[in-house]
Amino acid sequence: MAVDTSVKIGEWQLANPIMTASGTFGYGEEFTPFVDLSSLGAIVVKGISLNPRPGNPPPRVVETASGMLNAIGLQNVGIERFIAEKMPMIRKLGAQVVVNILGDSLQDYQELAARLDDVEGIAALEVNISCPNVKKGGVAFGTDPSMAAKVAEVVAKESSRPVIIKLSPNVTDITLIARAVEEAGATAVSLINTLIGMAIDIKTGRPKLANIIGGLSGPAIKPVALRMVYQVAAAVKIPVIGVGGITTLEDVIEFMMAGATAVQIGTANFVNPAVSGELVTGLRKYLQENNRKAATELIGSVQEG
Amino acid sequence: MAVDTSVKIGEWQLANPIMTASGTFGYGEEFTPFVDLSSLGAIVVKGISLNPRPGNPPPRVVETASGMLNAIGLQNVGIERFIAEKMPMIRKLGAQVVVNILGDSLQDYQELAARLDDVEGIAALEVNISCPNVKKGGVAFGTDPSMAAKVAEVVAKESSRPVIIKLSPNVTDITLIARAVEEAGATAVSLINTLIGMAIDIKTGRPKLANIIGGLSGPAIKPVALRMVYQVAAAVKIPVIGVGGITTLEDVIEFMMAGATAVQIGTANFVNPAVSGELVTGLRKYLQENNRKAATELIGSVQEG
Amino acid sequence: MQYLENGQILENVAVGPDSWRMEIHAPKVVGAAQPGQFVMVSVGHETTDPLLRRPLSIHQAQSDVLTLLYRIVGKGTKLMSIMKKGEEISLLGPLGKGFDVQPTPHHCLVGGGLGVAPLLFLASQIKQRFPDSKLSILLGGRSRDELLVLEDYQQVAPVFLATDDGSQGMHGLVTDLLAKEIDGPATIYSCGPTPMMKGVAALARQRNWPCQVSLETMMACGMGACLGCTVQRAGIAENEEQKYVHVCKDGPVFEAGEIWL
Amino acid sequence: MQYLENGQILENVAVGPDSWRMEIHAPKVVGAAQPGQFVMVSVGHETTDPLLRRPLSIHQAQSDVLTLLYRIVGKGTKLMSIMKKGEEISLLGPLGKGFDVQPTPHHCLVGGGLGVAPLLFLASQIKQRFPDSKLSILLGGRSRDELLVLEDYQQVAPVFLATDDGSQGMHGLVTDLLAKEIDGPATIYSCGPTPMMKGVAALARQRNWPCQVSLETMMACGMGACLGCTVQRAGIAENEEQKYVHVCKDGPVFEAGEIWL
Ligand SMILES: Cc1cc2nc3c(=O)[nH]c(=O)nc-3n(C[C@H](O)[C@H](O)[C@H](O)COP(=O)(O)OP(=O)(O)OC[C@H]3O[C@@H](n4cnc5c(N)ncnc54)[C@H](O)[C@@H]3O)c2cc1C
Ligand SMILES: Cc1cc2nc3c(=O)[nH]c(=O)nc-3n(C[C@H](O)[C@H](O)[C@H](O)COP(=O)(O)OP(=O)(O)OC[C@H]3O[C@@H](n4cnc5c(N)ncnc54)[C@H](O)[C@@H]3O)c2cc1C
Ligand SMILES: Cc1cc2nc3c(=O)[nH]c(=O)nc-3n(C[C@H](O)[C@H](O)[C@H](O)COP(=O)(O)O)c2cc1C
Ligand SMILES: Cc1cc2nc3c(=O)[nH]c(=O)nc-3n(C[C@H](O)[C@H](O)[C@H](O)COP(=O)(O)O)c2cc1C
Ligand code: FES
Ligand code: FES
Repeated sequence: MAVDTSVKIGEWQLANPIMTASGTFGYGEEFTPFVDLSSLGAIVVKGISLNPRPGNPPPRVVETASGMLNAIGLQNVGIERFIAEKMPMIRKLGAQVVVNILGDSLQDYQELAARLDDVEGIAALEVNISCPNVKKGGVAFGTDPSMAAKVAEVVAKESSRPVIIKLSPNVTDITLIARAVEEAGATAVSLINTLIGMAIDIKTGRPKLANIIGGLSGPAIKPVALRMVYQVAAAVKIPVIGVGGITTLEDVIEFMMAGATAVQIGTANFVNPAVSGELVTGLRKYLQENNRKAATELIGSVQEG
Repeated sequence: MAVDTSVKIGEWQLANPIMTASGTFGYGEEFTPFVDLSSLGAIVVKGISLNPRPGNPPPRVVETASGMLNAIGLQNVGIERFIAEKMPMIRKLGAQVVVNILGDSLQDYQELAARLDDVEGIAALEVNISCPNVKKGGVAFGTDPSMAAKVAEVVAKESSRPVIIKLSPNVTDITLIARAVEEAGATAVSLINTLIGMAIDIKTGRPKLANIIGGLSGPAIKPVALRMVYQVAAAVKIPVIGVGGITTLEDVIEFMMAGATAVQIGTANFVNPAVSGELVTGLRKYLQENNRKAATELIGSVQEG
Repeated sequence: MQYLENGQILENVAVGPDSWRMEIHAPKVVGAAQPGQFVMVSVGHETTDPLLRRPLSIHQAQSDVLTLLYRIVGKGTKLMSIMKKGEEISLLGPLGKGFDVQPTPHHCLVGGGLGVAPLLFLASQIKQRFPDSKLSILLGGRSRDELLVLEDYQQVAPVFLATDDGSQGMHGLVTDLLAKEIDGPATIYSCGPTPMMKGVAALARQRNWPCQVSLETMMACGMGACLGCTVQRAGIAENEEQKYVHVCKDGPVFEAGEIWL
Repeated sequence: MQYLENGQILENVAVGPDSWRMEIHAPKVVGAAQPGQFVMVSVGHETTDPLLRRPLSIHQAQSDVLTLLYRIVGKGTKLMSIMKKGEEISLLGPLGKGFDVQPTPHHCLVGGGLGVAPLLFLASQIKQRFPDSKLSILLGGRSRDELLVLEDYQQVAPVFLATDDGSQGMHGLVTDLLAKEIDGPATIYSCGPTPMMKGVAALARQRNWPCQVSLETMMACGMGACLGCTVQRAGIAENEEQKYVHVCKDGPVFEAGEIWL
């Protein structure tokens, strides 16, 4: 039986709901030995800022129970060299490419969106708002509805492409942020970014990360991510992209049942670099075996009570 | 070498920093075959409300990666029968006992504190503020600094014993809540309560918990708990009690280095009912082997950079 | 009395499709074990995933040896199945309230699927305590593959079989078998899938047979500390918070009339 | 070319205190392997704790057989050590930039502790490619227990030993041994604890020996995707974001002068 695995994010049609998560998939090329990138719904490249960033000093990663902490410090080549050096390679990958952007100020986000808008081979923008707003004393844009909305607004204004706002889970009520960016013109929201965590090496008496705190990812955070996707899907009308600990096909189904239109695979790529491609095949098989005509039937299908 | 394992929470001196966490240790008696309760710093009994509560329908618990979700629904016998039936047994345990209270309204908390104040055999109160404030449309007391402060204030006013406010991690900035309850008269804060999570059974298409969402606990949440303890310890002067995924002696040391004066063992009691007692012995051994004279030397000893 | 005991694995072998039997040297647990009780087993390997212990019925407890009969349904039981002879395994138990065995003309044990696990220990003990009263064992399964370790049961008492597909014994449900084989006064001890126990309990009510059922729920602690293992009490409880019973402490064995199946 | 290959374990044995050697049938990885490269090993058992693969150097790679030499330092290596002959193990590799072997009068391999692991593969290949040039292997350890699988090295080339406690070979550090045994032009290939490599690199600078070192850092992906495995580049990078190099991709082998040890 033929099944339709495609999903839509705004006007943008994806062959299937399986995407990769920013910062966990490099620029895609690293994974070409293990995955046919053109078979994925889309890939999200690592976060790009206006100026190059060296990132944090080591150690930058440490393992935790069913998870990992990272404090990469958003190392990237900067928009200039990204467009000049990386995009030509990326265009050759034959994948739907989402570019993830980050900034210290509204102006940063605005300029990044503007610079990227006439660059070919980009399907959509994803906006990382879990970054400190330097002008506002370092409070993350993503923790305040009005700041988050402003970012969504300026990016949406500059960009002719779908704009996905990536939400931070380190907030009291994530639905407030989601509604704010929806009203401000976001095409979709993706969640969750990492939870803030910490680990200490008791032998040295120092934090295990040079940056002291870092972002927690992996299966450990899946229940929190799933709950937030469920809450946000009920609160907004725009598509929700689920992220957080997704490793198995069962995880993918859970997130879609909770209301996700698509999902992103992050840390799992490190454990099994072929996983994203395997999930595309697995999802098609699952839909056939369960007599589903379309992947969209799963979205929000969880039954309460 | 003789080591001093004692720590102080306000005027209250504990033989050591190892406590058990509310809701994971019953009323203590269940663990007497496995732990000498008098050897522990203290035990915290399960949460008590004014009126008896039946709790949520099953299923109430489900396992997740390195953690578990629970939606017990705060089942308890109510203050009346707790004082009449449970306290006499509890007094016989020979342990330092902390009574954990919860309410739907300020009045609940106030009355609970008042009723318990002249009950013998209680060392301190712990106040669970992760409960919905019915008058305020179900927003949890613990997510709003002023509501949290009011609870701390009324309980501190009614109680002649140390008052520990147990903080919810499901907030944007936990240090704001901690500072608010400190000013309102809390003797100490304990953190973290569970993170809100969810799981779906893809075979049935229903949430795995009858309550749909539940509290995530266990090793999975340890990095988040440790980070929050580190932040709160830097923000307040009152003692901080660390809770969240603590399973091994290394975990205990990490939390104390991050700034915890004491720790609570929760989910780990289910995996190894003898763990709390083992950690008391292990801590003494560790202090001796590392030529520490007192457990207090560990508190906040983490070195940055 | 309950113990936390590191038992030594004497044997861990497949006894059917995805079904294993583990024999463990565990004198303390065995010494205190009653039929119908269970143990919480640590699936070990020092990892935190799976995190919790797994509840398994006491299949047999004789001369210091505890026997478990388990089916591989997920991570934990899979990890158990790769444990090797000689390795240590951490046991918490014996836990819960087992079967209440009283004099009766006919002890009738009814099991389905892996619900058969606790019945061997129960049968042996009934035979020992009431050598003169009648004892029958009725076992059902989807197909013959699900009828495990039959010889062990047959050594203790006459065994009647039923399979949904008729591949062995009577073609039909174990409840049909019960209706057919048993008449006159009897006491029923039942465990297995909930639908099956419902059927057994219904028939028992008709025939005025006292009936005990053994339940399964998700469990975190197995010892009454987490309140996670609730089932609803039948009828109205006088105290609000007594609306539910806890399978690990008030059970796993209940009078059929006591709870909502 | 990199592969994701399920190899079959041919042997997994203890070769010293807490030290094990695993032989794996893995034709694809072996076919592409170069000395100094490593593999990311899944410690398996389908659990998510430990979560990440573990980086291990290629100890030897011959006729379809990959050999790993590993020390038990935590959960992951402990789980590896209980894997049995015949089991499958998932390998990702070969990864990283290995040793750059060029003609030189004297190839001198210097290893300490478990840093010896990659040197066997390197020595075999140097001997094969440059049969006529001199080849020496210098190994150091805290005590004789740390000097593992010596025979294997001795079969390839003359081996010089040093131990901190003098229990075997020269009493002292492997750097002292290097200073004593080697003179004249040579190329140094070194791996082991950072302090040791610092010493080796310093001596090499004095004597104008080209020196390559193999580094270890925490790694999440092992393939350049996570940017977690940074070490700082020596000197000033022309581009801000080139301040750091990545051990899994730019290394693990570097020119000693290239990075801050
Ligand atoms: C008192 C009691 C006695 C039991 N006796 C036996 C026995 O003798 N032999 C035997 O094979 N099994 C028995 N069970 C069931 C057994 O506990 C579960 O099969 C086991 O915990 C599954 O663990 P897992 O990690 O392999 O599967 P998981 O990966 O944890 O789960 C796999 C599937 O099994 C279900 N499951 C998980 N835990 C339980 C549970 N506690 N009860 C019911 N279903 C569950 C899950 O919902 C899931 O669908 C008993 C359960 C209880 C409560
Ligand atoms: C390129 C490379 C090659 C390596 N080759 C070998 C080898 O051939 N043989 C061998 O025995 N070991 C080797 N290592 C080290 C090996 O990767 C670690 O010992 C292993 O990952 C520890 O895993 P674990 O789960 O047993 O310990 P964990 O429980 O993860 O950690 C235990 C201790 O080991 C330390 N550790 C963990 N991971 C690493 C790491 N990646 N690098 C350094 N220290 C770490 C931790 O800080 C901790 O103190 C290599 C490391 C790298 C980066
Ligand atoms: C090493 C690493 C680097 C990351 N870098 C970024 C980034 O640059 N931008 C971003 O929006 N998210 C970044 N993330 C977050 C992931 O995209 C994802 O939201 C998070 O890891 C949760 O998903 P997971 O549990 O599947 O990994 C990073 C995560 C990891 C582990
Ligand atoms: C089954 C269960 C019941 C709990 N009940 C309560 C409670 O009644 N009151 C409370 O303040 N916290 C309760 N908690 C939260 C724990 O006290 C603790 O804060 C949390 O589990 C994190 O610690 P842990 O990871 O060590 O379990 C409960 C936790 C669990 C797992
Ligand atoms: S399993 Fe914890 S109370 Fe029953
Ligand atoms: S380990 Fe991921 S980039 Fe090197």
